[in-house]
Parts: sequence; structure tokens; C-alpha cells
Amino acid sequence: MPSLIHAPVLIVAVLLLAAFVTPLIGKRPATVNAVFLGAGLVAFVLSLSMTVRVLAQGTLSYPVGGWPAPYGIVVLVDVFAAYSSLVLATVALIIFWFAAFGPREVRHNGAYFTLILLLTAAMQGMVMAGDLFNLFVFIEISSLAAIAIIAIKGTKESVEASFRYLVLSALGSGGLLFGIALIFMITGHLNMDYIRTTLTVTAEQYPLNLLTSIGLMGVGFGVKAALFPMHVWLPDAHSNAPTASSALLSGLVVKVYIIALMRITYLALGLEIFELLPIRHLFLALSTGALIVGSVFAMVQDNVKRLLAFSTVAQVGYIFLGFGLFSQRAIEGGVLHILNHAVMKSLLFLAAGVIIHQSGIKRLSQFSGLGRKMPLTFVAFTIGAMSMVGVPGTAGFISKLYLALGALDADMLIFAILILISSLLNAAYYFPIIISAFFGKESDAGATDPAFVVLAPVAVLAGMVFFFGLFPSIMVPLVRQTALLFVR
Amino acid sequence: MAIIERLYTNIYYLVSVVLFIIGFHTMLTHNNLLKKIMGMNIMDTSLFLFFVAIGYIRGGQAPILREGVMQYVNPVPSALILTGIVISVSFTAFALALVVLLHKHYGTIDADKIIALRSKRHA
Amino acid sequence: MRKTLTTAVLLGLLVLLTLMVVEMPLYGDPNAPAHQGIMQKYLDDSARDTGAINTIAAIIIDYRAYDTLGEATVLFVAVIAVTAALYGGYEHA
Amino acid sequence: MQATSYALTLPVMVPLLLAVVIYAVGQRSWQLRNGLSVAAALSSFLLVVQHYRTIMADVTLVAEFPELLPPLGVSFRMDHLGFLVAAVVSFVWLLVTIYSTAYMVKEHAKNRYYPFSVLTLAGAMGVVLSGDLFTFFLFFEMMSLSAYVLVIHEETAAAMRAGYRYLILTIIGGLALLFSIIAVFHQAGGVTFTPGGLPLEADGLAFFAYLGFLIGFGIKAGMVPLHVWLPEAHPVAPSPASALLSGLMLKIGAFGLIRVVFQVFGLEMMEATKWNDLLILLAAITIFLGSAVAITQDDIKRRLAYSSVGQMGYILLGIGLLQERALIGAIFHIFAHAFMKSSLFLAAGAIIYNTGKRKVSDWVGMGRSMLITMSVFTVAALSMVGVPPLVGFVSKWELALGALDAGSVAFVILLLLSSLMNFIYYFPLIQNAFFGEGLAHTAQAQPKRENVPLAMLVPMVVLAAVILIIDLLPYNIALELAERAAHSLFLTVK
Amino acid sequence: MLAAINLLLLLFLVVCAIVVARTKDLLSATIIFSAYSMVMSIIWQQLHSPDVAITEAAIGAGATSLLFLAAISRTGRHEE
Amino acid sequence: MHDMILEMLGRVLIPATQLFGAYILFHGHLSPGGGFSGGTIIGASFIFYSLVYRFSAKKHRLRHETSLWFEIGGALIYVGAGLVGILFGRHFLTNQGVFPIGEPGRIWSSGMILLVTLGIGAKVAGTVFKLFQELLEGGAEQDGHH
Repeated sequence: MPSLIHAPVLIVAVLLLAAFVTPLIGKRPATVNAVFLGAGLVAFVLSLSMTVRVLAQGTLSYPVGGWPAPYGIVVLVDVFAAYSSLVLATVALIIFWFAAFGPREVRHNGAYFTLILLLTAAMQGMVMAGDLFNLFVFIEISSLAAIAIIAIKGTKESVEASFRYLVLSALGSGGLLFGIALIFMITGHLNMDYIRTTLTVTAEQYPLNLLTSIGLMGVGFGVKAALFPMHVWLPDAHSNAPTASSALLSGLVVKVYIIALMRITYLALGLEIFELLPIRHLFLALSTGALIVGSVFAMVQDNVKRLLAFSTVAQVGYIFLGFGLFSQRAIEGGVLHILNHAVMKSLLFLAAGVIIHQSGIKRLSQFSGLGRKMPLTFVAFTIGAMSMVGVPGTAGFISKLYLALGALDADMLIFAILILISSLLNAAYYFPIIISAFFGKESDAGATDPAFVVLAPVAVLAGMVFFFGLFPSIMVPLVRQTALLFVR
Repeated sequence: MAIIERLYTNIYYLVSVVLFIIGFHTMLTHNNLLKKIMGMNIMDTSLFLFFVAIGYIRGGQAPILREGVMQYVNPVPSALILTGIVISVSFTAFALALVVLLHKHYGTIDADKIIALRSKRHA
Repeated sequence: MRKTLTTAVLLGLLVLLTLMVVEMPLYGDPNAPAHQGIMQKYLDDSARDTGAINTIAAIIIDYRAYDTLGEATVLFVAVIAVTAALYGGYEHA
Repeated sequence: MQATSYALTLPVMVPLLLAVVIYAVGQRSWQLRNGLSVAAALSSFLLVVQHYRTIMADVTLVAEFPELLPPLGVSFRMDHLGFLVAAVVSFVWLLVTIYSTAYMVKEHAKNRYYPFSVLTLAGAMGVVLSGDLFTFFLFFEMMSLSAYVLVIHEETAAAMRAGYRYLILTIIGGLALLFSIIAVFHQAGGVTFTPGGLPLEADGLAFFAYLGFLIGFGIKAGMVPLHVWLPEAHPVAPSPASALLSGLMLKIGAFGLIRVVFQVFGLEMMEATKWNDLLILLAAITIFLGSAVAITQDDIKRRLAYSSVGQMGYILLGIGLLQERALIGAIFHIFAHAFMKSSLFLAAGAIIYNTGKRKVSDWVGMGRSMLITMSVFTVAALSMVGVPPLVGFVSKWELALGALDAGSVAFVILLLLSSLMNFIYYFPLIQNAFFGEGLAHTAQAQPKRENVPLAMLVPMVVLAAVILIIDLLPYNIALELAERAAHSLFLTVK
Repeated sequence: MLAAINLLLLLFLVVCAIVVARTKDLLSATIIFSAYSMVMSIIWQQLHSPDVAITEAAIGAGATSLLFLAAISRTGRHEE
Repeated sequence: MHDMILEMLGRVLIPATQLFGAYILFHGHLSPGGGFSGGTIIGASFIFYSLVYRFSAKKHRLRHETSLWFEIGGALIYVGAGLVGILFGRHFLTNQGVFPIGEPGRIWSSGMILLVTLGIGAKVAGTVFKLFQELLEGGAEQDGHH
């Protein structure tokens, strides 16, 4: 198919088109649903075919408008971008289904779908961007849309959380733009490849500028990716959003910024940066903090969605840990965890949303006996939780295994132990929920499993947890090549 | 002395840095939510000023092509800022909408009071 | 307390950024690195390539049109977000 | 000699799939559910013993799937040791499952019990047939976690508490194992069980790995400082589940330790580093403490549970001594104890089923009313004490010889002491049951007549029969296998 | 001469920014912010970036201020 | 309330502003300005219009849907112009060789740039007006006291 070369922009364009069209047909829910899901499906198919193509033929670079780099904007799809795009498209499609047919938590679905489509389009654009300013534009779209899909719930808490998110996000954007300005100042380029080659010449002349620029961009991305200690906005924002938004935010949005950050480091700054600056050690220190703080705070939560949000803080730590350890396997583990965490955290949030909607209970202390009333939902929740803990056979185990192996490869025994301890912490807060839900004393709250159409995305995600837990080799070519981008 | 001279030459950069800090400070420390948003705008415009200053070339003319002009200023930063300004106004608009909503819910737009109200409700 | 701390941190940042300003390329210098990259091609070729004599218009809507599409999208997001936040959806309007 | 046989996966996969089917049909037909549960164990057993000839021809069967779960891969392997333990596990499981079809009639949530029992079987079979540490770990976790559901089956407060303790320790053990496996993989570049051990260096990391294995398997095997879950969990489970837990699952821990000591670290390294001293020390404490505490227990299932702790000590001792004859004793004891402890728990279960009496002191005169059950109990108990010619005797004999080979008489004395303690806590019970005149109980209703369904009686009797006659047979298959297994484990040393 | 004017404009910018942060009256702050944007736009015109200047004048000084005014009309004029 | 002076002013100022905005729009590729500034100016004139006639008896108010149509129309023109490039076998958002470029310096020149500028202008005008309206009175009917 000749138009496959256009896939990198078509994915974005299709999602944007659907987003633009949905307000026009907003008064007919069935049509809106069809457009919404159709766009997601088309994006998925395009992303899949693009990934296959990238695997077969190597990096795909698409000059938008026909202008070659550095003059035009180039969309650069390397293995990492292809992998990220595929993860995004797959998980997003499942969440789309839930948003369309799941319990309704916003007053009007039309605007909600529009925002979700815009968010997804921006994320797709972001992971494939080969141009620094283009990346910034997509980051801004996704930030704004991400805040909007929290605020759309309209409760006091969600509005307040989204405002706080907005302020911090704007600070992050400011830092990011400043960083980009400095980079442009000392290179005169915006294309990442050209920045890298120019920097080899000019970096010595302007070291402080470059350093400040990296610092500012790091803080900008850190805030948006909720890297400890810049995670303060996350628990409120993710726990007060509508269910589908929580899944999108925790499962995908947070990770997209990590992907963008890592792409900047190897595309624009060059790998030498890891040797020149103590970035690895910073990552290691911060991710250790994230693992401990996220887990400890998660343990004391009584609201299920807040627990899941704090757990996201910890899980973001895993991904950064992978890049901090910087051995081949550790990076593979970190990259795999992007997928695995996306799948399992979406699963947990969707299952939690179903539970809350069906029973009206959000406090964990009242979950007692609910598992017997809505077994299918709770089995799905259990699968997600087991994956979080890292029970073998589930997806979460695989990334932890790779990370632990990578820690030993990097001669850092202590981090292998840290990963295991954090698994134990995960177990300490997930298993009591499950035990009390299945075997606890029954409360009088009435609840049943929802209709099949609501449960279908949850079931698919649960299946994916096992699938990627048992056959991670499907992702191995992509993940290995991604790691090779960093470790040569 | 050389440093002062250099700072004077780069006075536009210096002013934009100062404005950046003022905006940042306003955003972080002011309780009034509208002031926070104004701080955000000041921060953004300071960056735009920085960009424009990067693009300036001594003796350059506006980059609209015409006969007889030898030197134009760099058009690239200007093009980027156009995008930046629009993004900034979008953020502002949405932030203002949230402030309006918060005012509706809490009857105040003071961050401390909102936090106090919320924790009272929780207690 | 928190405000004092923030102010102190920001003053520190200001000092750092001022040092950075000292190091920056000189203002208005035609030989600054920022002008060595992609600028000249735009000034030379934009009229021929795009037919627009306003180079900035040529850049934003032709060379870097993808950015501007994103920019237009941001505005669209803002509109939908504002309506959605205030009404909970645009169907109401 | 090695041969590839993908049929090795069947004893694992069949119960795994059947577990799902059982859950699905459980809602509709209890006959089909029970039948399939028995069929799962039976097919596992048959699928294992079909390899009898091959194994006796000293062929090791392997099946490798390196593409699955990279970078470690999944592999299966059946040697003498694996064959023996797999056959024992599936055979006892079969009998216990038959028993439970009758026993569980009185229980609730049967639709949960059977699928998880079969799932645990699949896990156990996977463990004993695994060809490398990683596969071992996968199935080990699967077995441990599904056994949790068996432990808390009653859902009483005590059961939940015991289950929680079990779960936490299982997770800690699992993580310790995972750490060790990763460390081994890092150092040796592979985790396949290799005769003679993997190329490991005896440095700090390897020692931590050894400690990790000791913790991981020690928790499962009820080794003393880590045994705390065991006396809580075994009594609260339904009796057939207790039989499975005590009779079989404990052995899996010991089995893992054998694999690790002989096929991961290797005999040479263990002898050079003297790391086995730690194991011997712990084993000795385990033997002594388990037996001693058992005397003080009045609840029959708690007494049996502590007795299991003591008996596991024998096996651990047999492993730690690093002597061929001691290892024969250990391996044979895996077999022997599986049969003895299962029949004890099943008999105890039958009595509780019939009379509801859990306290040993209430069992006065029980032998007269429940003759068959109590006879089974007696045979197994005597075997535990080590009365020849019952199976328990043989393992103790071999162990004692092994201890003498190692040059330490102290362990022989310890074995004798432990036998004595076994005698102390079993014999008065039996005596009372058959000959005691319960003064306090004569006023109350006489114990009911033996009213135990055939499905419960037959498995008990079969178990007791094996205990009775296997040593009298001209050809002791189990001993033969144990000898060959131990021999092949030692063969690699010059 | 021109340099002096530019310096004055820059000084005005900084003063405006501080005053915006300090003023209690939100309406005044908005007006001052509008003036700030206007000055910014003049500076950009001085730097020969007329496109940006015109956009800032329209969007920064115009639209943003209008939006602020709309919000203030619903939330109250004075900072508490 | 009915303000004569405002209406008089409006009658003069609004067309003037709109004309100015249209000039900036159409000369985006020739002189400073373009879609965003021109669109904003036109949007501001709409705002002025709606404010002036806010209380007039004749309800001269612009409907919300109208601005939404502007909004979406502009966005669709942009994406559509991009897809035309692909249809012509070129790349997304290609101008040269797909749209007639014309002679530099004329109004009807530069192909896609003019088209997209007009699209953006329409979109931004709608956006600015709608944002203002929403902030001024959006969701107000639920307040009760407004």
C-alpha cells in the first residue's frame, strides 16, 4: 500500500479529523461512537502496519510538506517511536471502547470524546516527533487536553485538581520552552539530528547555556511525567478524573513524556550526555525515591483510585530506573514496562471504575465481600494487581525480571534488591484488597457485574496482561532494538 | 567590568530572564488564582521576548522580502513565537474557565481558602 | 515560610540565569550560532518555494505547517475544554 | 544420555487446562466436576509413569522452549529424581482427590476447591518436571499462590489469619528465590539444572544466592526459623488439603533444595565452601524442635503439622550431609513421608468427618468404633516412628548410614532421639484409641459407628498398603529409583 | 537616543510585571497587564518582528485582557 | 438598557475593525499579520458587536453554533489542505507543486498559504468570540444568582 509512507502523519491526521468532526455530529450519540471508535481503530491499524514496516526497513523519516530536514518538519519514526506508537494505539483503542460503552461519568460524551481524540492524536504526534519545536507543540496539546479530561467531570475535587495540574504543567511548559530557546540559540537548528551534530561543535563554547537548557527541560519533563519529587499533582489529578481519563492519564500520558524525554536525549543531545553529566545517577536517586514514596503512600490510602495513582508514581520510578541503570537489559526492562504498566494500570483503573460505578463504594475498607458479588470484575482487578506485584506469568513480572537482571549487569546489586522489596510493598497493599474482597465479610451494598459490553475492555486488558506475561518475545525485537539505540 | 558590559549588550536576555523569574514567582507564591494566571502570562511573554531577542540581527530589517535590503532579522524565532502566543492564550482561557468554576463551587478564588474549605469538608 | 523559601530558590535561579546571560552569544551579532543554521535558506528561497514574500508566513504555513496545525488544534482544544468544563459538553450550547 | 520428548509438558498442561474446564462445568454438574478432578490427577499420573522404561534405561528426557519468556526460557526435564517425585505427587494427589470427592460433600464453595486443587497439581507437576530454575520458579509460584485458596478454604477468622501469614511468607520466599535465580543467571549465564553444577564463583553474590534459595525453599519446606506459617496453615485447611500441603507441597521445597545443591551449585563447590554446614545446622534444629513441639499439641492436625516439620528436617539433613547414602535416605523419605503423612491426615480427616473430634484426648476408644480408619492411622504412625519393615524405617536407616559416612555419630543419636519422640506422641494416642477406657466420655454418646464413605476408605487403605508392603516386595521400585537418583547426582564427582 | 528609549521600555516592562503581581485590584492588574503586553509589542516592533508584534497586540493585549475581564466579571474584582 | 452612544460608535467601529482584520488576513503572506492576528481582530469585532447589542431589544446576538461552525470549518480546511498533498502523491501539507503558487507579491498567490490563512482566520475569529462568550456567561444558568 503506497500510502503507508504517510502513516506517521496519517495517524495524527485521522485522529484530529475525527476530533474536529465529532462536535458537528454531537447530537447523534451512535454516530459519535462510531466515529470515535473508527478513528481509534484506523489509528491502530496504521500504527501496526507502520511498526511492521519500521521493523523490516529501518527508521522511517517523513518530511512534512515535502521539505527535507532541517528546513521542514521531519517526523522520525525509529523503533522506539514505532513501539511507543503501537502501545499508545492499542491501549488507547481499548480505553476508547470503555469510554464509549462504559458507565457514563460526564454530562455529555461528545466533548469528552473530542478531547480524548485530541489527546491521543497529540500523544501520537509527540512520540514520533523529530523536531524539537514540533514536539513542544504536541506536548502543549496533550497537556491541555489531559487537564481538560480531568476537569470535565465537573466535581469540586476534579476542578481543583485540574487547576493545580494546570499551574504545574504550565510551569513545566515554561521550563521546556526556555530550554528549547536556549538550544536554538546555541545551535540555530530545531531538527533533532542537526541539533546533535551542531552541538558537537558549539557545546564547548556555551557549556552553561547547554547545561541550563538540559536542566530546564529535565524539570519540565519531570513535572509532566510525575517523576519524584515533582509528582505532587498526580494523585489528586488521576484519582479525581473520570474512569477512562484516569486510565488514559496513568496508563499512557505520563509515559509519553518519558518517551519524549528519552528521545530528546539520544536524538538531540547525543549519548555522550550520559557520560558527561551525572544523569544516570540522578535518575537512579529519583527513581529510588519514587519507588519508596509511591509505595509507602499507596499503602496508607483508603480510596482505591488514590491508591492506584500513588502506585503510578512508584511505577514511573521503574521506567526511570531502567534508563538510570543503563545496561542493555535494564533499558529493555524499562521500555517493556512502558507497555506493561500501560496495560495493567489501565486494567486496574477501568476495573476500579466499574466497581465504583456498580457498587458506589470507593473506600477500600468497604470492599469486603464485594468480590463475591461481582466476581468477573474482581477477577480482572486481581489479575491487574498480581501483575503489579510481579507474579510470574503476568506482564509485570517480565519487566521486573529484566530490570533486576539489568541491575546485576550494571553491577548494582542493591537495585535488584530494591526492585524485589518494592514488589513486596506492592503485595502488601494489593493483596489485602483482594483477600477482603473475595473472602471478607459481606456488606449489604448491592452490586453486580456490569453488562458484557462494559466488561469487554477490562477482559481484553486482562488477557493482554497474561499474553505479554507469557509471550514477551513478541515485543522483543522492538524492545531490543530500542535498547540498542541507547547502548551501543 | 567586561561582565557588566556583556550584560549590558545582552540586556534583552537579562530582562527576559528577570521577567521569567517574576512570572515564576507570581505563579508559585500568589494565592489569588487569577494572579497565578497573570504570572503564567508574564512568564510566557518573557520567553517570547527572549526568542525575539535571539532572532535580532544588528541592522536587520523585518523579514518581508523586498528590493534593496541587505540584511534581514532571523525569521525563525518569530515563526515559533506566533505558535507560542496562541498556545499561551489557550492555556489562559482554559485556566480562567477553571477559575470561574472554582469560584462557583467554593465562592472564592483564593488558593488557601479553597484548601481550607476542602479540608473542612473532609473533616 | 513557604514563600520565603520559594523566593530564595528563585533568587538563586536568577543568579544562575544571569551567569548564563553573560555566557550567551552577543545580542544582535550576525555571527551568532542561531543565525548559522536554517535561517538563510528561508530568506533566500521562500518567495520561490512558496510564493509568499512574508518569510514568516512562508515558514509558519508552509515549511513548518505541521506546527501550525498543532497550534490551531491547541485553540480547538481550548474551546472544547472551556465549553466542556463550563457546561459539561458542547451539545448544551 | 538425553532425549527430547515434548510429551513431558503433558502432565503439566493437562491439569492446567482441566482446571479451567472444571471451573466452567462446576456450576452445572457436580458429577462431571468431581470426575474431571480425579481424571486430571489420574492422567497426570499415567502421563508420568509411561516414561518408566525410558527412565529405567537411564535416559534423561528434556523439552526446551527457549523462545518462551526470554532471556531465560522455559524447559522441562525428567530424570530419576524428577520421575520419582512426579510419580509420587501425582499418585498421592489422585488418591487424595478421590478421598475429597466424598469428604468435601459437607463443605462449602466446592466449585472453588476443585479447580484450585487441580491448578495446584499442575503447579506441583510443573515444578518437579522443570528443567531449569526459572521454569521451576514459575510453577513454584503458581503452586504456592493457588494453594493459598486451599489454605483459607474454611474462611474462618483463624483460616484467614493463617492464610495471610502463609501468603506473606510465600511472597517473601518467592522474591528471595527470584533474586537468587537472577544472581545465578547473572553469574553463570544460564539457569538450566546441570549435573555437577553451573559455573559459579564462590563469591559474595553466590553466597547471597545460596541464602536466597535457603530462605525460599526453607519457607516452603518448613525449615525451622521459617516454619511459622506451617503449624497455622495446615490445621485450618480441609483435611484433604492438609494432606496435600503436608504430604506433598513441603517436599517440593526439599526437592528444590536438592536440585539447587547438586545441580546448580554442585557438589564440589558445596564441599569446598562448606556452605552446607548452615543447612545441616538448621536441619538438626528443625528435627529436634518439630518433634518436641509436636508432643505438646492436643489438636491432632496441629500435632501432625509439627510432626511434618520434624520429618522435613530428616530430608534437609540428608541433603546437607552431602553423602550418597544420606541422599538416598532423603529422596526415599520424600516418597515415604508423602505416603505416611497423607494417610495420617486422611485418617484424621475421616475421624473428624465422622465424629467431629479434633482433640487427641477425645480419641479414647476410637479404635474400637472406627477400626479401619484407626488401623490405617496406626500403620502410618508406626512407620513414622521407624518400626521395621515399614517404609519409615528404610529412610531412617539410610540416613543413619549416611551420617556415619560423614563421620558424625551425633546425627545418628539425633535420629534415634527423634524416633523416640515420635513414639512418645503417637503411641499413647494409639493405645488410648484401641485400649483406653475414656472415663469422661462414657457418659456421653459412644463414638459413632464407622460411617465413612467408600471413596474415603479406599484411598486410605491403598496408602496404608503401600506403606506396609513396599519394603517386603522383592523389588523395591522406590528405593531403586532413589538409589539411582542419588547415584546420578553424585556421579559427576570423580 | 533610540537605545535610551529601548532601555526605558524595558524598564517599563519590569515595573509593569512587578506591579501586576502586587496590585490588589484585579481589574487594575488586568489593565496594567494589557499595557505590559502593548509595550512588549512595541519592543518587538523595535526588534523588527512586526508579525509577532501585531499578533501580540491583538492576542496578548487584546484577547487575553478581554478574557481576563470576562472572568473577573464573574469572580469579583478584588483580591481578598 | 440601551446605550445610544455605544451603538453609534459600534456602527462605525465594527465595520472598520472587520475591514482591518480582513486586510491583515488577506495580506498575511505579503505583510505582517496573518491568520492568527487577523482572526483575533475579527473575533474582537464580534465581541464588541455582542457587547454593544447585548441589551438591545432586537437580540442581535450571534449564535453559539455559528462560532462553532467557523471553528470546525477552519480546522477542516487546514487538515483538508494537508490531505490534498497526499492525494496528489506528495507529502502531507505540501504546497509547492500541489497548489498554484502564482507570482510572489500578488494577493492571489502562494497557494496553500492564503487558503490556510483564511481558514485559520475564520477559526480564530470563532475561537476568540466563543471563548469570551463562554467565560462571560457559560454555565451561568446553573449558578442561580447570576
